[in-house]
Amino acid sequence: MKNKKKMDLKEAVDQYIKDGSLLAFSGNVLHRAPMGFIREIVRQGKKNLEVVKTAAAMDVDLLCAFGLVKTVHAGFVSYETKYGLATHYRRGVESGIIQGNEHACYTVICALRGATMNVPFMPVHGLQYGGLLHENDYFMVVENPFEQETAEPVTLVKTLKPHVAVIHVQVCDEEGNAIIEGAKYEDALISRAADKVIITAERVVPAGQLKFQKDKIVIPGFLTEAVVEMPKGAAPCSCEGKYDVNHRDIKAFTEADSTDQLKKWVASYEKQDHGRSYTDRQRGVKS
Amino acid sequence: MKNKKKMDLKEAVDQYIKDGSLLAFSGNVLHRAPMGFIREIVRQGKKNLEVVKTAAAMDVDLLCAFGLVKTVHAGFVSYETKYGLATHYRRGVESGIIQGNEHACYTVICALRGATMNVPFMPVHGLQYGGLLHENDYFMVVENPFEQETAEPVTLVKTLKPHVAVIHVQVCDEEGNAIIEGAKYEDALISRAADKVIITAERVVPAGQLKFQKDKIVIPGFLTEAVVEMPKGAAPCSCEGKYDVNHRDIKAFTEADSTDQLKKWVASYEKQDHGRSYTDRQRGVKS
Amino acid sequence: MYDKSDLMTIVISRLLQDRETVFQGVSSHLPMVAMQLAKALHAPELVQLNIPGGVNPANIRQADYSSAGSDLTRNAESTFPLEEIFDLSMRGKLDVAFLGGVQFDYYGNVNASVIGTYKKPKVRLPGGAGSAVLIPTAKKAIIWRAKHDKRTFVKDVDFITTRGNLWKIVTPLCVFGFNGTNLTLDALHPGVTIEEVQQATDFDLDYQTIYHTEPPTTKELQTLNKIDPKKLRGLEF
Amino acid sequence: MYDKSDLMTIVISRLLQDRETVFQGVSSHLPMVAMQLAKALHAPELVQLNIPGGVNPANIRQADYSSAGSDLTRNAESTFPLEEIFDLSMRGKLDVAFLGGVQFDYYGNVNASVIGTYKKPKVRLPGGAGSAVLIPTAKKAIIWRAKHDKRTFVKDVDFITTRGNLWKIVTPLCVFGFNGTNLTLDALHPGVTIEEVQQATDFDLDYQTIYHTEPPTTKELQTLNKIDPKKLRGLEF
Repeated sequence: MKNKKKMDLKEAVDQYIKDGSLLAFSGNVLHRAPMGFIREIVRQGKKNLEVVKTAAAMDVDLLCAFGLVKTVHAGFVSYETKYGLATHYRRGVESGIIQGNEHACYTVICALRGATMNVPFMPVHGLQYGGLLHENDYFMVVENPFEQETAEPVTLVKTLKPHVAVIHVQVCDEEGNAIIEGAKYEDALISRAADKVIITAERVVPAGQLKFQKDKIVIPGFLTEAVVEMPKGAAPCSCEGKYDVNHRDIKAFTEADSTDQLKKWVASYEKQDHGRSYTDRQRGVKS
Repeated sequence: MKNKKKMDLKEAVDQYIKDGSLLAFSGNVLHRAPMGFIREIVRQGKKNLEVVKTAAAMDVDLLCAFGLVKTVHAGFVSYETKYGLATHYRRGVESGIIQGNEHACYTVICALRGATMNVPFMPVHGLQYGGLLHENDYFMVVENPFEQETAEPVTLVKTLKPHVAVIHVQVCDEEGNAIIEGAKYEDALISRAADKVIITAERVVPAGQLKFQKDKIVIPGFLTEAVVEMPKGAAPCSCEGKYDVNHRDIKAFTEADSTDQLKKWVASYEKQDHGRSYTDRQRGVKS
Repeated sequence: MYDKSDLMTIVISRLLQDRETVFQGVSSHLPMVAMQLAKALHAPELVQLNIPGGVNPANIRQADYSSAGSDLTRNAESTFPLEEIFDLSMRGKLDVAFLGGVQFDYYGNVNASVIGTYKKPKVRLPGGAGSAVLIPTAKKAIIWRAKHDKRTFVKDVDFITTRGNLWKIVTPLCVFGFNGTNLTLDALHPGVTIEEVQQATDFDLDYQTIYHTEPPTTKELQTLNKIDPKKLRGLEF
Repeated sequence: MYDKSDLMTIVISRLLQDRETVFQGVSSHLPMVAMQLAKALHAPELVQLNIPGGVNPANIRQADYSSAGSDLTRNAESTFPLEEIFDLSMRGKLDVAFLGGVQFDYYGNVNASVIGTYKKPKVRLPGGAGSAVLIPTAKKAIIWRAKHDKRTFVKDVDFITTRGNLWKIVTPLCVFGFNGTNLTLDALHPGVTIEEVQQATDFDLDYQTIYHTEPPTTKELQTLNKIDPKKLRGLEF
């Protein structure tokens, strides 16, 4: 009963990620994206996924590389300057396979706030001009019903409610209380917006062990559905306090120019991604 | 230049509180209300004030006792069980002097969120039934413009933007970086919702001294307009880590049954409320 | 030996199930104690939420004049502030909310706002605090009320602050349920007769079978006194 | 000796005034360095804001492949996350925002979205990130662009991601201003002629008097090299 939230990676992806799921991922650009979890989504071939994120990079690009993505809701999809553009995402949108729903990062935030508050839309100041407003049906401009005569029109953004938020953290207990070191980005927000929260953690400690660090807990356990222990679970992205980006592995991915090479890239992580659970099973440890 | 935010209590009230101001106060019921600041508002006789708070107690009741309040926007105005009801607030509303704009505590929160986002209203789930919706013009029910045919109507609450948030904290630096120990209540929210933020603090430390506690800073200095050092500034309410409620003084207030007694009660705090600045001036210390 | 506050606290604690998320607000000592009792007895994984944001405070012994103070955060397991508790309920993920009120009618309407009319009240009440949004959205709203008389259980409330997912009303005499349409008499407390309840209630009681509350067990009473030695649960009696 | 990235960084730093709140996003090494430079030289109380939420990071030397990493929080003064920076700008309290873009036209329209049409793009660009809400709401939006050519400064943008409170566009050749109606030529960088800028710009330049950027001072260059020894400001050149 107590530890039922803790499970291995395969089980977590199998149980919680469905074809067509709307997913939210932790981190920002190349930082603390739940890459190990995403690689397992690739291995299990979940399809027609939607992803929502303020600023995405390799997380979205990897899923796009395998044709698993239907729609991306984001303000920015690219590696930063040093690593160039998100080629697979771009090609997908340009060829019409992927719908690129461009937001301002802030309208993503507002759309997720709508989900945390269970309202169908969120008013958003600032998005007053330009093509995003006209081209996209997830924005609307309405009158202010409190002051119809005099007031400025108000832009609304339609709520985006992720089915699952996948959040990689440095440490978490068996009950799902999760500590994030360094930048939190929009992780608290997605943990509240999503219907279900999955934590992948560098280290999973027994329940109660985070008591003396309670002020650092960003996601309380009762919001968490599943906990997966995954050392190096953000690699080759960075994970504050644990490791920085793996330059070589990012390059290996961005320079891969065939499906075969991409598959090999994912396969090269197989042992690392499943490592702890494999070891546990071999030892007969119940976890 | 550097320390221009630090000022004495009289100056802060004189400069920032105007007749008719909409004020937001820190804390909740009998905890960490900025009582010293409110007593100075009484001394200076600021009038026609509006106050917004989720759950208010002595803060609002004190201002009402002196007839300084025009409107209260709150979910709850009362002492807790042990100290009974907010008599002055009640009488004011019952006699028609004070407009008691009843909210759910959550609609206060949503109205303040509207101010943080600079939008004129906020959709709010949950307020679907009852008289509050019908009697108050700050709630409206509209269609969901994204799904007009099929969708549930949506309740909107009109934004409340405080002119000033007055927040009492345990420690703050000269730049206005403020640390709140224990419960934060809605203090971060009001600090973002209000046009101006005034911090009253048990202790004001030199700029830079909170650097090693930066993760505890709830209000960054650039949001703060004025800083007032006020030991015992929440008394007779509680201030976590510093002092608990002063039972005798609360009773003295709730049992006062004449204007004269009420005035004496406020006067009895005069030295304490101005103590530090008086002492500083006598010593010729520049602060 | 037990009194009404002991009984009500124990009855309420029995309503809480393991792993439920449960919220208690201001002026709520009795349910605060009941949550601790449930956790000690049959619901070890209960998630206790409160205004100061302390999730599962280890004890409540310092909360003597307030059920909303920072003492509840001092030895909690994590932090989840009021704003987010409301959001949680809006999303349908708050299992139980404890709320008050001053008048209740047969149709499950709750008044915590005014006696008289809203704009010109004869009596301005403290206000419903979270009620107006939590009673419609929490899965189960539990109301407790230390008084059971005809001014409390009325034919028509003066003002409808809210209604909705009202689940139980626990009084010193009985437990009411709500069937979606009207209040029903769920159970009489030990030694209470149906006539007593009817005499203290201004609407006609709706019941089919008469059930009785199980008296408190020795274990319940012992644990209760250990959890709440200062008898905070009795503050409003 | 200085190159284009040094010059642009110094020009941008001069645009920042003491006590202003200034935001820099992803892929923004050059303005990140400019903010630090301004703080070191003439704006000691500048409030530097960034995506990871580190207010006034003490240094930026570890930010080598990203201007959005946790290194910016490690030795910051306080924390103010992205969500709140946007809210701040919505409230009219963000003084300066640094933003990018791929195409700019005479009328101050910014395109960071697509080449071609939005629904069937020839090239899908990374997206405007914060631009679409920050350019209309920040008091002064500054755009920097490492390229100055006719594909960048176009007659008509393919798509209007946003427009609004555009204040300056800093390029390797010049600084554009915006008078509310159209881009104006504010200043030519040292050694650059008006003809060079016109040849690299697809719309007719609007100017009355020709101003020149003051060349970097020795102090500016020395401080710049101290702040940014790895020359992160040159990453996009």
